[in-house]
Amino acid sequence: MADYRVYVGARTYDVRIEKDLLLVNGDQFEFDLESINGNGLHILRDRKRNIEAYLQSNQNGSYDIQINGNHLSAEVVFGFHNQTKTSDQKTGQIKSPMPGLIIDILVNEGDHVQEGDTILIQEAMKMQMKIRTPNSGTITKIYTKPGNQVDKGVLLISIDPDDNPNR
Amino acid sequence: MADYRVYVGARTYDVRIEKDLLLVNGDQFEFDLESINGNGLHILRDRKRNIEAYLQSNQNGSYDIQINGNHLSAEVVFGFHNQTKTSDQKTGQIKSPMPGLIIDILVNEGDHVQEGDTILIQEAMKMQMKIRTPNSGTITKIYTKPGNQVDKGVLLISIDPDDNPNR
Amino acid sequence: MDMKLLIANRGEIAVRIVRTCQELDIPTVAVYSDTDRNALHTRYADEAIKIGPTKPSESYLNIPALLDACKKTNATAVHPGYGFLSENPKFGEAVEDAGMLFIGPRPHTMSIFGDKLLARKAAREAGLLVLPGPDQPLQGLPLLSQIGNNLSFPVLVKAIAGGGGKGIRLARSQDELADVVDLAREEAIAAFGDGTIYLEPLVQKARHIEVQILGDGNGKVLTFGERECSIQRRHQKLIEEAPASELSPKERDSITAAACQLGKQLNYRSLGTVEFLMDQNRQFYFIEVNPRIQVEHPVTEMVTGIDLIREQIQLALTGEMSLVQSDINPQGAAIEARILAENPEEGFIPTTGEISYLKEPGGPGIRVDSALYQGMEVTTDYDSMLSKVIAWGENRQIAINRLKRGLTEYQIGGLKTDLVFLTQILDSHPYQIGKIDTTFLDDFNPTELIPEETLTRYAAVAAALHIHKERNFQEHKEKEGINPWRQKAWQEQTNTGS
Amino acid sequence: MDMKLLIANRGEIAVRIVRTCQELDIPTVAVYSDTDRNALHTRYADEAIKIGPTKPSESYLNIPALLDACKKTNATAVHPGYGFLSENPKFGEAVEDAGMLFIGPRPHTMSIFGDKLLARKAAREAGLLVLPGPDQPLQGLPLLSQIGNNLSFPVLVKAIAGGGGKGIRLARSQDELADVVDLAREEAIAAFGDGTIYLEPLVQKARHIEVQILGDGNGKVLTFGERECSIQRRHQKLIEEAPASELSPKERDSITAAACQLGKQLNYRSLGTVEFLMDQNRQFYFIEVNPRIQVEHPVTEMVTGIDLIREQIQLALTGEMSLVQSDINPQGAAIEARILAENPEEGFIPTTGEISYLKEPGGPGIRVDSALYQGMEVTTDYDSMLSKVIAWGENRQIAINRLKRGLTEYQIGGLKTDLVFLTQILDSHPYQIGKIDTTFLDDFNPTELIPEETLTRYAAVAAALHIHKERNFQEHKEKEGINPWRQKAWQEQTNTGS
Repeated sequence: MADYRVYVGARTYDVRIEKDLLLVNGDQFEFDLESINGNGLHILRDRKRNIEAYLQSNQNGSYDIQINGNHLSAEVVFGFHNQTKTSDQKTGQIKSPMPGLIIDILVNEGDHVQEGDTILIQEAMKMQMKIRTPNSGTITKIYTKPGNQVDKGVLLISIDPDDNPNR
Repeated sequence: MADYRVYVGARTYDVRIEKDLLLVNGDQFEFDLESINGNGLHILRDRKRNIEAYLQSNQNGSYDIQINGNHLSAEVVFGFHNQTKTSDQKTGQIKSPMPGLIIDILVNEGDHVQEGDTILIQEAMKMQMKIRTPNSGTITKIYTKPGNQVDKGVLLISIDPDDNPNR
Repeated sequence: MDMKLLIANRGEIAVRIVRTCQELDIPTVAVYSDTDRNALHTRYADEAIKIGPTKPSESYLNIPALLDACKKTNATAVHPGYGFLSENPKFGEAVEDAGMLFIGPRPHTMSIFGDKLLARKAAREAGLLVLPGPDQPLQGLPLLSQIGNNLSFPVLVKAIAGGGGKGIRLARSQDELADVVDLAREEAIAAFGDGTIYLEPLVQKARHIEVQILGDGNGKVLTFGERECSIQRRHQKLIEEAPASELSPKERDSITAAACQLGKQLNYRSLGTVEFLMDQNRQFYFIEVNPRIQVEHPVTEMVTGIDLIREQIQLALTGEMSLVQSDINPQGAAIEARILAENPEEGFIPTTGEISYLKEPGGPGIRVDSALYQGMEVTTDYDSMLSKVIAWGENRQIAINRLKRGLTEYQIGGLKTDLVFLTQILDSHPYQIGKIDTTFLDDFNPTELIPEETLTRYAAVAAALHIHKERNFQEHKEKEGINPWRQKAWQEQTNTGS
Repeated sequence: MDMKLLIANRGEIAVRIVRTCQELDIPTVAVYSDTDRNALHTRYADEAIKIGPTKPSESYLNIPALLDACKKTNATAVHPGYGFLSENPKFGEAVEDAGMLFIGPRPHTMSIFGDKLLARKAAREAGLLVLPGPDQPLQGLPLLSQIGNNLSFPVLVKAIAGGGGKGIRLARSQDELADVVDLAREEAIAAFGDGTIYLEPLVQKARHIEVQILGDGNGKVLTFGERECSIQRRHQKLIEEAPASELSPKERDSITAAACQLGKQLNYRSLGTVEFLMDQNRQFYFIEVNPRIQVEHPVTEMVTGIDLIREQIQLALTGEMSLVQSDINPQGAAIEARILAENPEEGFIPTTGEISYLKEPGGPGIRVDSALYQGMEVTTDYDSMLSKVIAWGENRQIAINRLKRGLTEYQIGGLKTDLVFLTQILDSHPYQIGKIDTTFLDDFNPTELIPEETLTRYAAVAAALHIHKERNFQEHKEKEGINPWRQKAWQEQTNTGS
């Protein structure tokens, strides 16, 4: 069993790979990847089709991927518990990176937090994950509470960043 | 400077490679070989043309080569074991042509060998090379054994040539 | 169009059919066996579904598995391609019984042409000239003289279930006959599950000429002209062309008319090819009908400019033909060469290997229908044909020169093919002047295109230089502890230096 | 033929010319710069000779080096291709002075069309309708009203040495004029070594229509019909087609007649293209002549079935045209798409990289003219055009569908190209109904062919699975001490397992 968080453009995918099971943001798929030649061509196979996916892996765990002539860039981090990219740096809005249960909230409205502080703990796929704040600032509002089941992308906490341009 | 004897079908070529000089059976050429992609395609360039040569090297130091759709098979042996006088030949000293692993020794001290017999197999770059004796004679001493990692130019086997002048 | 097409085939013809469907915006389903799981046809199709293990009998010949795949993917139609189940009436029947469209002739028509004796009868009834010989299977071993129908040695012993050049043997004399017949029976049982055989005279130095037809199933039949396929090895076509170079307009009209006549007689539906032999007196004899698309159909497409698969599908879909005879005006000449995983120098034995490098030809007048891809593992599990190169030109000579040029550009690394041999045929004087018949290859000896000494010298230098660079690199590596994965980069440095 | 042809060019057009020569059995010499030492054209040609460093001015634009290469290789003729020296009268002159055949117009003709004002004069004298505006260079900065010739803003500021869409700037108002003129002058000096500029009215929503001609140099001129090249980015053509979809037979006759008239007037020799703009009142205005083979010539070859390069070479060799006008009967429709190393999402900025995987399209009606090969390093040293895909069909719609299909098959690994963008253009309603003009791309916003979420999901899964396999392999390796070179083999094992 292994968990990967993959950032593709603005989107984030949590991919869990078990023996013959593959979960993407909690939904099950039957994907399989196979290298065709030494030159990056792979076949991404699901139940319905064979997709030609051309992969180039860069040193830093990021990938250039071509599918049907479209160029995409994906960044992979191990586990789901890494700094989330789903929150918007500018506005300081912390959103739920995946569907799951709110376990604990470690801050109160009015608190001042430093970039990288863990402010909330969410559980998904029976695994707890720390959500950190991408910027320093003051907690202006908390929109959820422990025990809540939230979907992906739901606004959880908003922060007034110290470097707020609108201020 | 390095000498190679290459067997292609019924033909034999003695190729001597120096810095910017290449001799084939004594005649000078300006060949250059360049790898185009990781898949065996090479450009064999001379003064007049660019030839697409597709190379696959087999474990045993032989090559499958495609030129203009023609399939040829070439076997390369280090050194000319003809009458050209090389120091090896006078003294009957078999030295390691390259750094690598000794895979097998096919003779024992005291054995009598004929010019061109394979007496030792060495491996480098996952390529096995047959080392042949440049002259007929009697194996006087074996200085290495299978499993040894040897540098280039190390004395491996000495032979007392039948035509030993000092005898 | 409201259709979802499952292609019950593999290789270049499956790719070929997908291409037309994409142009018609018809969703496609590819089927594949274990070894084909990454094959080109599975990638180009909109969907791909596994039907079984590598063994054809358990996958591409497995009717239940194919019907199951249709159900799973909600396919509404099936294209059989050529080979495999394409001429099997039971398959067409099963597909239609399952309420799907079968893109091919009616099962009944297929069963007629599946039996060479019934086919002879049908052709004779349609007024076609058929090779002499009895229309019943051979019973026991009578003297040829007793059989009559001016049969004489040498004589062909053919399986009634044969076709496409398979199931044919030659008996030169009465004493040979017994053994040949036994052998032919055994082969026929093994290959077609039916040991019935019959006798047909051997036409000496015959030319193989065939006519492409399309029937609407209600007596309307169009012809797309003829093809010549006289360059054969073991009764298997190697090079095909359109038009047949030596036919007079009168001969052309009569042979195409004969083919249409047979089609009308049977209310023929879909694409079909009526095959003839032309003897040295320029007499045409019917030999068989291939009730399906053929390997060599692209030469007809290139001279007519019409996509035959498209017409076939549209006809199946609408029941109407989108063309009338006057729309079909062949122009120029087209020639196809079959790229085989076979070694002509060793009697066309199959070759195998991984395609480790691939560069296919392009430019004016060249068409490539291929199932090749870099990294493909070529095995002996299926037919040895890998790809086809087709050239069109304003006349035959231009087409020949173009095809030669195209074949020369073709780079298939890691596998012996017939590429050079094909070029040598095109290059030969008899072929260039159109002096060809089905025995062409029997006494053909190729002349080298490049002096052998030049080739071997190049090979020697290439091998020596390669090992030399490897050695230098090896030392370099040990000195500087270079990462072997960077070998190529390093080699290029040294090369630019040299 | 007793000719040895040196091709003073690179890339796909050099390959294109070699192909025709091989079919004509004419020995060829390729020239190359340092970076091009392994380029496709150097391998396909019979000989290859280095002419200098990468910088064009020191290699492909270096006349002495090229003449030297001719001498060294005993070339008897030179083909300039397009771009580089193809429109430089000095080069043609030098080649002919050296006693060789120059495959192109007479130097004198080139110098006329090299000067846009002389070209306008010549066209007007031949009775062609030319855009209003003075036939002299712009002196100083008079008010537009003073210049007369019913010029009005917006107005184009063009370099007389320009051409092929280069050296053109737009001035919207009198106050803008000063700056634009200065800018245009600077650019012209930098690009053509000649800062002379002139004014030409901007034709709103014009269609770019051009006519292919071939002249024998003695007043006989053939036309191969017209092409439409209205899909442009920065005055550079991106998609071209033949015939021009919206011309009436009458309009077609008049525009081709006009082009031939100009050719006759000048005793035009060799291939040439007369370019026109059609305004919204369907009025044709002459803009320029390209005295050379053009990038988009294959669409004309596909509808006429004639190899233009072949006709050009044979004419140069024999002085006689092998065709008469009645031999030229365009049929169906052909469309060309240019594959560029550019990123349309970022204003067509050039992209670079190594082609680490390549699979080019094939099948019916598809032609690929390409200089690509796996392992090729794409740099910004030369033009960004890598390859062209051309599709033919019985009608425009079939050609569009085919080209879309072909572009979808094209796999170029390791480099961003305009492949998807091209497909989106072909897919768009305005293009499909032929509602196109030179401003098409200004207000074109592509619609995704595949939902973005689907693509990103595939990408995410592919990346995760890849890293997952890598990790497993690492562990596997550490456990079993596997040789990393066998990774692929190992992966395949595990995959067949899954």
